[in-house]
Amino acid sequence: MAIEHRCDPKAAEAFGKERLRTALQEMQLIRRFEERAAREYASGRISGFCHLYIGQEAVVTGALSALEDKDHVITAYRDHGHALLRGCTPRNTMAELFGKVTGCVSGRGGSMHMFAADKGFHGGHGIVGAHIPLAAGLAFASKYEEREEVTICFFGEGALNQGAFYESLNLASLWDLPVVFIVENNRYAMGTALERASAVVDLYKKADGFNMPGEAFDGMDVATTWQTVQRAVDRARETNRPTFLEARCYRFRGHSMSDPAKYRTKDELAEQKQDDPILRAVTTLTENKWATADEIKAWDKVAKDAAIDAAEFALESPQPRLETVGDFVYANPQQWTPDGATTPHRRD
Amino acid sequence: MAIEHRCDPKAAEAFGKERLRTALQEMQLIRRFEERAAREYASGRISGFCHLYIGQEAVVTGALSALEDKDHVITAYRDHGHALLRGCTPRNTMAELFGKVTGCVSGRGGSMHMFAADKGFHGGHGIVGAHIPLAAGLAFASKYEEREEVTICFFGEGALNQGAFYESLNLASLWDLPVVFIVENNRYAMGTALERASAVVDLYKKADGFNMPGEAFDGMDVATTWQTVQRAVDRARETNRPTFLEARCYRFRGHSMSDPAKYRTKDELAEQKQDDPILRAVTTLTENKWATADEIKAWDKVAKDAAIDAAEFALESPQPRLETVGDFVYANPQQWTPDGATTPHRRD
Amino acid sequence: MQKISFREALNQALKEEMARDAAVFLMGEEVGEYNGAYKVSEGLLDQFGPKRVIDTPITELSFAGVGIGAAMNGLRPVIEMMTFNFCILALDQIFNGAAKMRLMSGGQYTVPIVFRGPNGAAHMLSAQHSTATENWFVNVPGLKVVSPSTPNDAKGLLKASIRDDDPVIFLESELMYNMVGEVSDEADYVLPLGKCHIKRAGTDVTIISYSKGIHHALGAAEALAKDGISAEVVDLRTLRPLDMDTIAKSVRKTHRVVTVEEGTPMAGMGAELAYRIQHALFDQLDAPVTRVTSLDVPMPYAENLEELVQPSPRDVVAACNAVLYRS
Amino acid sequence: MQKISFREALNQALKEEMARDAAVFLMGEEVGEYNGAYKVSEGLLDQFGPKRVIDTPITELSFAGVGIGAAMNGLRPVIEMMTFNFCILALDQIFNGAAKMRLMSGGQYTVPIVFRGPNGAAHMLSAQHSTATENWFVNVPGLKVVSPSTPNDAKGLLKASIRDDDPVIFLESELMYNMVGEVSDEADYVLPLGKCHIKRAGTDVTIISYSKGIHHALGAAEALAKDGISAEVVDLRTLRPLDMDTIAKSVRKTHRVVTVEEGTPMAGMGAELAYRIQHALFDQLDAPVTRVTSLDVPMPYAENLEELVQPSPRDVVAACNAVLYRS
Ligand SMILES: Cc1ncc(C[n+]2csc(CCOP(=O)(O)OP(=O)(O)O)c2C)c(N)n1
Ligand SMILES: Cc1ncc(C[n+]2csc(CCOP(=O)(O)OP(=O)(O)O)c2C)c(N)n1
Ligand SMILES: [Mg+2]
Ligand SMILES: [Mg+2]
Repeated sequence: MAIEHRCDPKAAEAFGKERLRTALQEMQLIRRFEERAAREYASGRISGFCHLYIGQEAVVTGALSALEDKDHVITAYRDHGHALLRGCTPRNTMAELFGKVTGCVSGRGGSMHMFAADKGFHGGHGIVGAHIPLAAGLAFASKYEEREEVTICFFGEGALNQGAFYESLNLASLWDLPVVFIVENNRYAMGTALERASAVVDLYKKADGFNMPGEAFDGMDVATTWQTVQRAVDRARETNRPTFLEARCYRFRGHSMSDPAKYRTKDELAEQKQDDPILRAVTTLTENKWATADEIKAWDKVAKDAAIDAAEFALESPQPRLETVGDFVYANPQQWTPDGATTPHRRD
Repeated sequence: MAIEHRCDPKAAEAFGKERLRTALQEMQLIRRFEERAAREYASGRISGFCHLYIGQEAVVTGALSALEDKDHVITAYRDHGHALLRGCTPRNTMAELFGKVTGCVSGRGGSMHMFAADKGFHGGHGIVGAHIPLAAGLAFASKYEEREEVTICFFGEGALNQGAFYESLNLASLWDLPVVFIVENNRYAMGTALERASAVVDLYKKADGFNMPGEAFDGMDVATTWQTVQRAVDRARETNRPTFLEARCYRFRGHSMSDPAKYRTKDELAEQKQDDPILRAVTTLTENKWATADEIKAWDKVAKDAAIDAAEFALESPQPRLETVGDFVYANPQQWTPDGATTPHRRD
Repeated sequence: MQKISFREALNQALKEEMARDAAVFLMGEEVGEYNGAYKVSEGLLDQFGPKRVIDTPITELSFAGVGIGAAMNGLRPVIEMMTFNFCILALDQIFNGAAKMRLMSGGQYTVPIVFRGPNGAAHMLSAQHSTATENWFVNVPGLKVVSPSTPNDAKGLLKASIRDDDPVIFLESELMYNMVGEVSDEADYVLPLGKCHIKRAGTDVTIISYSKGIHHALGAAEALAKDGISAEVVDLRTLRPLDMDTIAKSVRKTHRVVTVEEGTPMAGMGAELAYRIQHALFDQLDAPVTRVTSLDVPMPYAENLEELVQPSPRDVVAACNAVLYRS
Repeated sequence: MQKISFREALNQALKEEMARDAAVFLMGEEVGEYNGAYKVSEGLLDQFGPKRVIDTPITELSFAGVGIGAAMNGLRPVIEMMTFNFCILALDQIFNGAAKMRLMSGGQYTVPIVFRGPNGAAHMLSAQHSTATENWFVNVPGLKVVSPSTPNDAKGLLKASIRDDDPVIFLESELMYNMVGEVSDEADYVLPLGKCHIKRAGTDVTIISYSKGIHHALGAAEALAKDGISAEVVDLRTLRPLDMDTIAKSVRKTHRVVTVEEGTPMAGMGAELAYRIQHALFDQLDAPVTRVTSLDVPMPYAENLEELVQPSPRDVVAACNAVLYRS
C-alpha cells in the first residue's frame, strides 16, 4: 500500500526545505534512540518506568523548531524526545536510563526526570499535571527579568483532569505570562481513553474559560506543528500572551514498557501507524525533491549509530559512587548528614 | 429617594404570593440573626472568624426554595443563612457561634462549620473550594442509591481559582451527577476584586469547558434566583445532568468581622445597598398587594425576637464539658485516648 | 489454608466485602477496565459492574473528595490510589475533610472510607514515585493507618478496614503484591484493627516494624539466630492507633528495641515508637531504641544508590548488634 | 536596640532583602493592596510596586509552583501562605517539586525559595484553620524548616532564609505578630540557620521548644525557678536540620528533657527529639524525655476545649516535675 499521508503542503512550504530536513533527522534520532532503549529495557539494562514517545515525535520536533536558544521547555515523564532535542545528548540520555553517573542527571532521575537546565530544558516530571505551574513560574521569571524568553510546556491530555492545569491557565492569562501550553492529546492516559475521562473532547476549547487563544492541530505533521506553535511563540514573545494548543497525536507503543495496551484494537493501531510522522516528513521531502532516498537512509543510519553508540557508552559507564548519596540534597553538600538515620551509612 | 428595585415581575409571578411571603420572612430571619451576631461579636461573646451573609440572602433563600426535604445542601464558611434555612435553628446556630454545647455542632465548629446532617445540610467548610468535590460525592451517593435527591453546592467566586472546582465540574458532567453548582459571585474574595483574580469575569461561561449548562442570574432577586435554580434542580432530578449557575450578588459587610473593607468605595457600597434583596422582595409584595406593610413589620419583629431569644439561649447555655474533648474523634469514643500526648489531660 | 499472593488476598477481601454490602464500591484510576494498575482489582468490574467499580480521571483531589462526600451520604467507598505518591494531591480532602468531619460536625457523621494502594519504593522509580507516605498520616487524629505485611494480614485487615466506621489509610506495597503466603480459609476472615502481631518470639531484642520492614526484620532475626541471638519480631499491623500493650510486653522481656521503617527518618514512626517506649518503659531499656530507616534523601534512580538508601536485613542486624553492645 | 513587634521585624526583613536583591519578590493572597491578611507586608507594595509584590488568586498549589519555577529560573521568591493551613493544597509542589528538584536533576538547580506565613492555632478558628503543620515538613529531605520565637529571631532568621539557596519553610504565628521585643539595630542582621539558641541557662532540666512553645517554656522556667528548680530553655530556631550539638551539651548538663510543641503528638518534633536524645545520650538521661503537645484531636471551636487541647506553661511545669520525679 502506498503511503498516503504527507505534511500539509502549505505548512511544509512555510517550514521550508532546510528545516524539514533537520526535523526529519531529529525525529529519526528520537525514534531510533527509543527503539534501542526498548531493547535495552527488554534485556534488563534499563529499569523503572520507561515511557516511549514513539509516534509522537512530530510534536516536540515541530514545536521546538519554533524556539530560540534562550527559551525554556518543560514536560512530563514521557520526555526522551524533549531531552534529546533540547540539550541532552544520546549518550547522556541513554546513560541516564541505565542509571549511570554519566547520565544527564548523574543517574539520579532516570527515564522520567531528564534535565538540561543550562539549555533551558527543565525536565522531566512525574506527577501528572504538577509541572504546569512550574512552567508558569519559568515564564514569570523570564518576564520579571525582561529576558524576552518563551516557555513551552508539554503535557498529556490526562493532565487536563488535574486542577493544576486550570489554575495555571488562569494565572498565565491573568498575569500575561509568555508561555505556550501544548497538550499532547494521544487519546489515552494509561488505559483510559479521553472520552472516558473528560466531559469534553475538543480540549482546545477549554482555553475560552481563561480568555486565552486555543487551537487544535494535526500533531502528526511536523510542519503544521511548527507553524501553529510558531504563531503562539511569537504571540508570547511579542505580547506576553499565553496560548493553549492541542496537538492531536497518537502513541504507537503502550503507556510504558509494562503496558500491553489491550484497551485499543489492533486495527486502530494499524491505522494510526499509517500516519507515522516520520513517514509523512519523508513523503513530503521526497515529493518536493528536498531530499533523496539515499540521504534519508543515510540519516537513519546516523540515528541508529548514535543510539548504538549511546548504549555502548551507557553500558561502559560506572554507577554513581555510593558515598555521593547525599550530594544533591542541599545546595551545600556539607549540610547533609545521614544523622537522622542510624542506618549504617554503607559505602563503596 | 424611592426604592427603585423590585423582583423581576415574571419571576415573582411564577414564584407566587405564598412562596414570596415565606421567602421574605426567611431573609428577614437571616438578616436579623446576623445583625445580632455582629453585635454579640462586637461585645466579645462570639470569637474566631465570623463571615456575615448580609446582602446575599436572596441567593440561599431563592435557591433552597427549589429543593425538597430529601435533598442536600453544602456550602463554604459564609454559612449562617444556609444553616438557618436548612435544619439549624436560630437558637442552636447562635449557641454554636458562642461555642456552647447546645450549638448545632455541640460547640465544635463555630461560625464556619454549621451542620444539620439529618436535614441534608452538610456544612459549613473552611478551605476555599474544598467542599466542591464533597458535593459531587453527596450527589454520587444519591444516584448510586437511586434516591432521586439533588445536591446544591454553594461557593464564592474566589473558589473558582482552585483546581478543586474544575476537577469537580468534570466529574459531575462526566458521570451525570445530580448536582447544581452555584457560585455566589459577590465580586470580592476578601480584598481581591474578581477581575484581579480571574482571567474571565463572566464566570458562568466556564461551564462550556465541561459540557454543562451555565447561566448567570440576578442573585439579589429572590424570585429570579428561585426560578433559575428550579430549572437546574429539575434538570438534575430528571436527567442527572449537573448545572453551573452564577448568582451575581453583593455582600454589604466586610469579608469577616475584622475586615474594614477599604478595597471598595463608599459610593459603590451605597449604590449596592439600594439593591437590597429584602427591599426588593418588600417592594414586590407591597406593589402586588401580597402583603401589607403591617404584616411585613410584624414578620420583622418575629425575626428580631428570634435573634434576641437565640442570643439569650446561647448566653445561658454551658460550654462543652472538658472531659468530652475526645468524643468525636473516632466513631467509637472508646477508641480515643490522649495517649500520644503526655500533656496532662486536664478535666473539669 | 489457601496459598495465594498478597494481590489475590486483597482482591478476595474486596470481592467479599463488595458482595456482603451493596454500599461498598471501589473507585480509582484504572481500577475497572484495566483491572488495576497492579491488578489488585482484577475481575471486579466483571463481577460488580461499572456502578460499583469506577474508573476515574487523573484527579486525585476530587475523587478522594467524592469518596468522602459519598461516605457522608451513606456509602462505604474504597478509594484506590494508583500509588500513594499521588495521594499528596488529596491530602487536604483527607486531613481537613475525612479526618475532621466527625469532630467539626459534633459527631453528626461517621466517615467510613478506605484509601488504599501501594506505598513506598518499588524498583528504580526515582524521587517522585518512591515515597513512603505513612508519616504524613500518622500525625493526623481522626485517621486510622494500617499496613499489612503478609497476604493473610492483608485480607483480614482490609476487610476490617472496610467495615470500620472511621477513615482508614491502608498502605500496601508494590514489591509485595506477588508475595505468596498462607491465607485463612475462614468464610469471613477479619482481623482486628489496632492490634500488633508477634511474628516471631524471642528474648534478646525486640524488632518492631510493619509492611516490607517485617521481612527485613525476619531476615535479620534469622541471621541473628545463627549467632545465638533470639530476636522477637513485632508487626504493628496498625500504625495508628498504636497497640502499646503488646509492644510493652515485648520490651519488658527483651529490654532492647530496634525499629524498622521504609520512610525517611525525621519525625517518623521510629521516632514515635522510641518516644513511647522510652517514656513508658524507661527503666526497662538496656540500650537506646535504635531505628533503621531510609537515608535522609529523596530517592535516587541509580540501582546501587536506591539500594543503599533503603533499609536492609543487614542494617537491622547491625542495629540489633548495636543495641546488644556486640560489635 | 529597637523595640518592635514580630510583625514589624518580619516586615523589616522583607524590606531589607527586597532592597538588597532585585531577584527577591513577595507573592501571595492579599499581600499587596490589602497589605497582608495580617499586615506583615504592610507598605511593601508602595515601596516596591506590583512587579515585586504580587497579589494572587486563591490558588495555593499553582502559585507555590510559580514560585518554584521562578526559583528554577533565577529568582528568589518569598511565597506567603495566608496561613499554613492552606499550604496543604501546595504540598505536592513543595515535596515533589521544591524539595526534590535538586536531587532529581543531579544538582542542576538550586531552589532558593521561602514559604512563610502563620502556623498553628490562633483563637477559636476551629479544626480547619488551626493546624500546626511543622510535622508535615520536617520529615522531608531537601527542605529546611525554621520557626522563630521572638521578633529579633524573626528578623535575623527570615533574612537568612531568603538568602539560603535551599527551599525554606518559615513558620510564624498569628498570635505572636503583636508581640513586641528588642530587635538588633545592626545594618544587616542575619542569624545562621541550623543553630539552636539557649534562651535561658539552667542546670536541672532542659526544656526544648520553638516558636510559641518557647514562651510556655519560659513561663514554666520562671515558675519552676520560684520552686528552686533551674530550667534551661533551648530554642530550636531551626527544626530541620537539627542542631544536636547544642542540645547534647544541655542534656549532658541537666540529664532531663521536656519538649514542647503545638502540634499533635504522633510522630512529631517531640518524638524526633526524644529519639535523637535517647539514642545519642542514653546514659546521660535520668528520666525519660517527656513531651508536651496538643491533645490528639482536631481543634474544637469552643474556647474551653481549645484551651484544653493546647499546651500551656502549666503543662510544661507538670512535665518538668515529672522528669524531676517531683510530685
Ligand atoms: C498525580 C498522578 N496520578 C497518577 C499518576 C500515574 N500515571 C502516570 S502517567 C498516567 C497517564 C497520563 O496520561 P496522559 O496525561 O494522557 O499522558 P501520556 O502518558 O499519554 O503521555 C498516570 C495515570 C501520576 N504519575 N501522577
Ligand atoms: C484554600 C484557602 N485559601 C485561603 C483561605 C483564606 N480565605 C478565606 S475566605 C477567602 C476569600 C474567599 O472569597 P470567595 O470565595 O469569593 O467567598 P466570599 O468570602 O466572597 O463568600 C480567603 C482567601 C482559605 N480559607 N482557604
Ligand atoms: Mg495521553
Ligand atoms: Mg466572593
